[in-house]
Amino acid sequence: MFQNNREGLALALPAAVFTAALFLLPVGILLSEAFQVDGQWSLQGYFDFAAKPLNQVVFLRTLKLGFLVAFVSAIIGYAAAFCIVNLDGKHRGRVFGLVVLPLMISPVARTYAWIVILGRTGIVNDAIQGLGLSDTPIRLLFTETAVFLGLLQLFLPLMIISLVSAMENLPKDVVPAARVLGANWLQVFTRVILPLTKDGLVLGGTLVFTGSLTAYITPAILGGSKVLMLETLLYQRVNVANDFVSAGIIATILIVMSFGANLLLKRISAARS
Amino acid sequence: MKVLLALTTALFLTSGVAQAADKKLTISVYSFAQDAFKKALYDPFEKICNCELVVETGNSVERMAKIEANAANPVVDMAVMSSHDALALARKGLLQPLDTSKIPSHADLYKSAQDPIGNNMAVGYGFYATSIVYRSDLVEIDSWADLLSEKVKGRVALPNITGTQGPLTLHMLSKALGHEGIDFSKTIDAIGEKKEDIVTFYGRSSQLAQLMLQEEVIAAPVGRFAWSRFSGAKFPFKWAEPKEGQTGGMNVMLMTKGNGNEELAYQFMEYWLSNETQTRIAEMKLDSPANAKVVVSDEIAESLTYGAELINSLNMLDSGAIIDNRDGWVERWNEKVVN
Amino acid sequence: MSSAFVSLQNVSLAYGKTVVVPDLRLDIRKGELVALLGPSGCGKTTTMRAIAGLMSLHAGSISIDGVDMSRTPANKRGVGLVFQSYALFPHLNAFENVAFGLRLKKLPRTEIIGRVEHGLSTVGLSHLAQRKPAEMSGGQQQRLSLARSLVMEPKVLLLDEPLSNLDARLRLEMRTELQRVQRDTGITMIFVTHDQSEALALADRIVLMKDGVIEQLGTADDLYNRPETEFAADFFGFENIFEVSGSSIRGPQGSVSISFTAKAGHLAWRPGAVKIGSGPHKATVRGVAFAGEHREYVFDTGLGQIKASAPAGEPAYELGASLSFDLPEDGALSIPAKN
Amino acid sequence: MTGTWASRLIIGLTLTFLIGPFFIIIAAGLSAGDFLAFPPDGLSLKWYLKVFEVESFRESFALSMFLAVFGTIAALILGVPAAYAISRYQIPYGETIKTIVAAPIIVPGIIVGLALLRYLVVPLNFTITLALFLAHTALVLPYAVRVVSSSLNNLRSDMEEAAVLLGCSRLGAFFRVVLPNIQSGVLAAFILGFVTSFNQVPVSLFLSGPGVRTLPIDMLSYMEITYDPSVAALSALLALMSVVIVFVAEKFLGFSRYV
Repeated sequence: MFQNNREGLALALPAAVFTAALFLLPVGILLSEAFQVDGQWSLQGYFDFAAKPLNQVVFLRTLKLGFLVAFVSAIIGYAAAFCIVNLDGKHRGRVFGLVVLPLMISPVARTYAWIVILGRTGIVNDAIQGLGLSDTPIRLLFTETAVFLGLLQLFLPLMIISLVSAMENLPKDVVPAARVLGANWLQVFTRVILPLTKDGLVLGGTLVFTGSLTAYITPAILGGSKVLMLETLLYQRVNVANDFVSAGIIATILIVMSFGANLLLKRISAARS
Repeated sequence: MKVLLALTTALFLTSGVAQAADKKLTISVYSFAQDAFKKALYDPFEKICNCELVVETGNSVERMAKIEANAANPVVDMAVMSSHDALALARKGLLQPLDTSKIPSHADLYKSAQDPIGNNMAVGYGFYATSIVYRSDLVEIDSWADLLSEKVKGRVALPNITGTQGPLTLHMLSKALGHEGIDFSKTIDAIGEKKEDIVTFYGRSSQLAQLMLQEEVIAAPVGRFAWSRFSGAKFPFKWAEPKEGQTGGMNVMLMTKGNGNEELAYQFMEYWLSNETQTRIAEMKLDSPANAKVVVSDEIAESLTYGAELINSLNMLDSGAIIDNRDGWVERWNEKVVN
Repeated sequence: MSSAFVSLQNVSLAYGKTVVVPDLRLDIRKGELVALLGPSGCGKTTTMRAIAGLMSLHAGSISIDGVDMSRTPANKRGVGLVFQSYALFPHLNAFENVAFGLRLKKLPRTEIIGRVEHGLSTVGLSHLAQRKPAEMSGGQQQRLSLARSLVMEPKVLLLDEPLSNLDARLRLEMRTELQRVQRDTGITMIFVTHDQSEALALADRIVLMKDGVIEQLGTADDLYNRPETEFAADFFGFENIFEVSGSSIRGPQGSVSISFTAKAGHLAWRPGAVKIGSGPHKATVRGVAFAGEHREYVFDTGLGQIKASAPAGEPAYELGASLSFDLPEDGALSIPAKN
Repeated sequence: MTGTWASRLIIGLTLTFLIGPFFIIIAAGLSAGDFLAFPPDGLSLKWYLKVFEVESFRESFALSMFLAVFGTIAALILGVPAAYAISRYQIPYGETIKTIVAAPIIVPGIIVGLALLRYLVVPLNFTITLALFLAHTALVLPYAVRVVSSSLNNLRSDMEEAAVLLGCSRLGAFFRVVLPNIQSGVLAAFILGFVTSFNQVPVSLFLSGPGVRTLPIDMLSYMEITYDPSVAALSALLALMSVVIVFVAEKFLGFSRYV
């Protein structure tokens, strides 16, 4: 540590001032607009917003999909992370690289693939009909299922990465030790792995949940105007109606939900230990 | 580091300078068939005016919102949009009255296109009919009511209420279902009841074309201007002639207030409205002419909304009525349909 | 004062609000090898960093060679420092590491090469000039770090725990090396250590510090044989320390009388000075450990626990055995009372 | 332990789910037909070639490249000193500063774009390009600080003191000793920043104007207009670009530990 703190401040300040002035300030003004009605501070905008059935539905749908994606990615994530951690060094690196890779690829490209896959003439429908599960193609595009799948594919890597790094920090041989002491696999998971990796789960859960809340492309392409989520609703409100009050409200909701999820998950993990 | 800094600065400066050097006209247009419009309209105009056209695309209402957001400092000089969106902008005082003496072809336009929203705030450049496009190999459509029928269940798309085609569709559906009144409430409720059978509510005509080519959708209301996307495609698409008739509208061109680029904008308007250009655009089946002097072959006319007789037969909605009632429709739509 | 080469006057050092060194005076002569000795947290490293200029003074002044350096930045002081971790530059090879400071001085190329080669040969690393630090052993890294400082011909060379990261064999080797370098160059060296044997073996003078205050300053002989405070006595192996009260001495468990007269203050004995097997006092063996040439005992006595040792050749006492012992005048260190 | 076959199956299925769609995209782009389809109607490279002929793609690609390269460089110019200050000094209000710099990760991008449009572009007359540049810089900044900080924390600070004692100024010590040793961290930060910026959508959603559009936004609108396989081809090309970057970065920097 160096002693000259003023020098340190001088180094850190440009970045902080830049972000504060060009990023936080405009965002802050936008959020504050939602608390004003005719120039007066008021929560009326929020009451009006909450009273509209469409907004309620979209809010609940966003919450539901966020939870669902986080939950399912945790299940898949644990299975995948456990398998990856048990690979030998070389294979582990490769598989891990392949898991990280999609994060580096444009989400537009990632979502676009699902149009081909889920369309009426896409491979999922071909498979369903080929297997004789249904005579007519099933409508998958513009449904919550499509949005769910798209989001899951988008954010699963974040969960796997978080869990893999949590599991790598597990003390060696705790799982065999628990097995020797007579625990079955479910007990190994709930009594040993889960408590020891909960930090990774919290991190991954937060990333996936907030990612799902704030994703735009996936609900826009795979959900369209029938499966609106908060982010697409915000876009629509602004683009169609110049409704900046609703935009500010949705923005506040999104930020509060992201923070809330983080706090909640932290609380849960703290309570468990 | 220093080198990089210098490089950055240099890049910024040069990009700024390069932009300032040219004469530039920024226009805001619909997003369909831009490749064709480029050939038919933008490229030849750029040659004549010795300027650069910067094109923004999107649906009418989105672009209208953008013009409103940027009102203090207009980005767009000249825009084309639906007549009712233009009227909304005019009422907000965001448009500049047109000096029609600077548009010589103005006199050649159909009467209804010469001053469609009053005060010379806009001129019409093209009419369109709106009807239902459907896959004739799979279904037969002869009434607007068919959109909510079993025939197209799960494979029909409707235009979103916020777009230009939305109100027109409601208008015709109301007629077909026998619901009276401009508030369309019964019609909206009827759509709400069937919402699970509707694939999606599309925002742009261009998007619908994609959905129909993808075979997600086999029938949907659409403006005639988008017909060219269907007519040559791999499936047998057909333009319905419902017993209630067709609806339609007019697209208009306008100028934003205080855009500071009036001369070029007038030059472009005149070019677009001229007999020569309107004929070319008509022959490419891009847009139906508003210039009454345009003459096209019967075969071309077949694809267009051409001729005074046809235009007069369209069940149009009054621009003022659309603006006055739109908020109410959207509210009910959000409540009953899209949730 | 005039003979001092490095002089610290009323130096006070603090981290934020925590004062580590309250008021230090220390004069070091030219060409001396001085050890700053003390347990961790005693302020020895802080003092060294202050001399180097890496730590600003809270109060007081530091001068080197008659010049006040209190406000001189570290890079202008002409002080060298060999870090405990060596702090070699991982991206540079041995040659470049040594040349680093010379290049900053913008010396002619040939001179740099000459001095670096000489520096490397002084520490016996000429053959490893192209190696990166990561490819060298701990001892080699240590010598490289030394060479890097030496080529700068600093007025004062500071060494932070120079032997602590080396194994026992290398430590001996390095100790000799340091002494040789000091003899050859005549450079003034100050090194920091917590290991009394290191200080005793190397230093001309030892500065024993505790809680930021100099406890005792003197030659190795002074400190080893004539420690002046309880702390110094304990640090140099007088582990049995008792307070004198009249004709007896007092320990935590009680008092015993002594057979000789002592000055007021404390009396202290090394474990080896405790006479075992005969004497006026009784003890029970509480612990015994074989340590090669010696057996080390812990006795429970009327004073409390005392430590003793006996040559391994003598008969051993078992755990729990009772025996007699004496604390003789011969071998007792008298520490006079303070003030 | 579970049998290896089960573990392989799980990994295989997961990877198929995560990566399989890209192969479909690549294949769909190879179609010889005029419409997006999988399996493709015959094979041809024409859609991959068409990507390069679409003028708007060329323009938006140039803009996205510009933003990704220079936005990231700007973020590093701001972020490296900040990371250095955070890891080497006890700055007053250090926690506050850290929170401020990290904030752009938390705030949904769409809001950022909207806020900049409303309060910088419209009233202050910033160009869209400048607003995009500022937004992307702020967005990449937290990643730059995080990655560079972790490199700095692995570098002992006594090395800088050694350099100073050998005659360097503090600044000189930074350039001669610190920078060469955190090179790979800075490079990793650059790559992460580049990819983040290049693929960024929500921020750019509102920050688009006539003739100014980032590539992802341009792709979105192109997708709505045309249903030919060129967007698939472009997506595949972009994915390939990322793969190459990540592969090279992983090979030389061990990139995935920074993600």
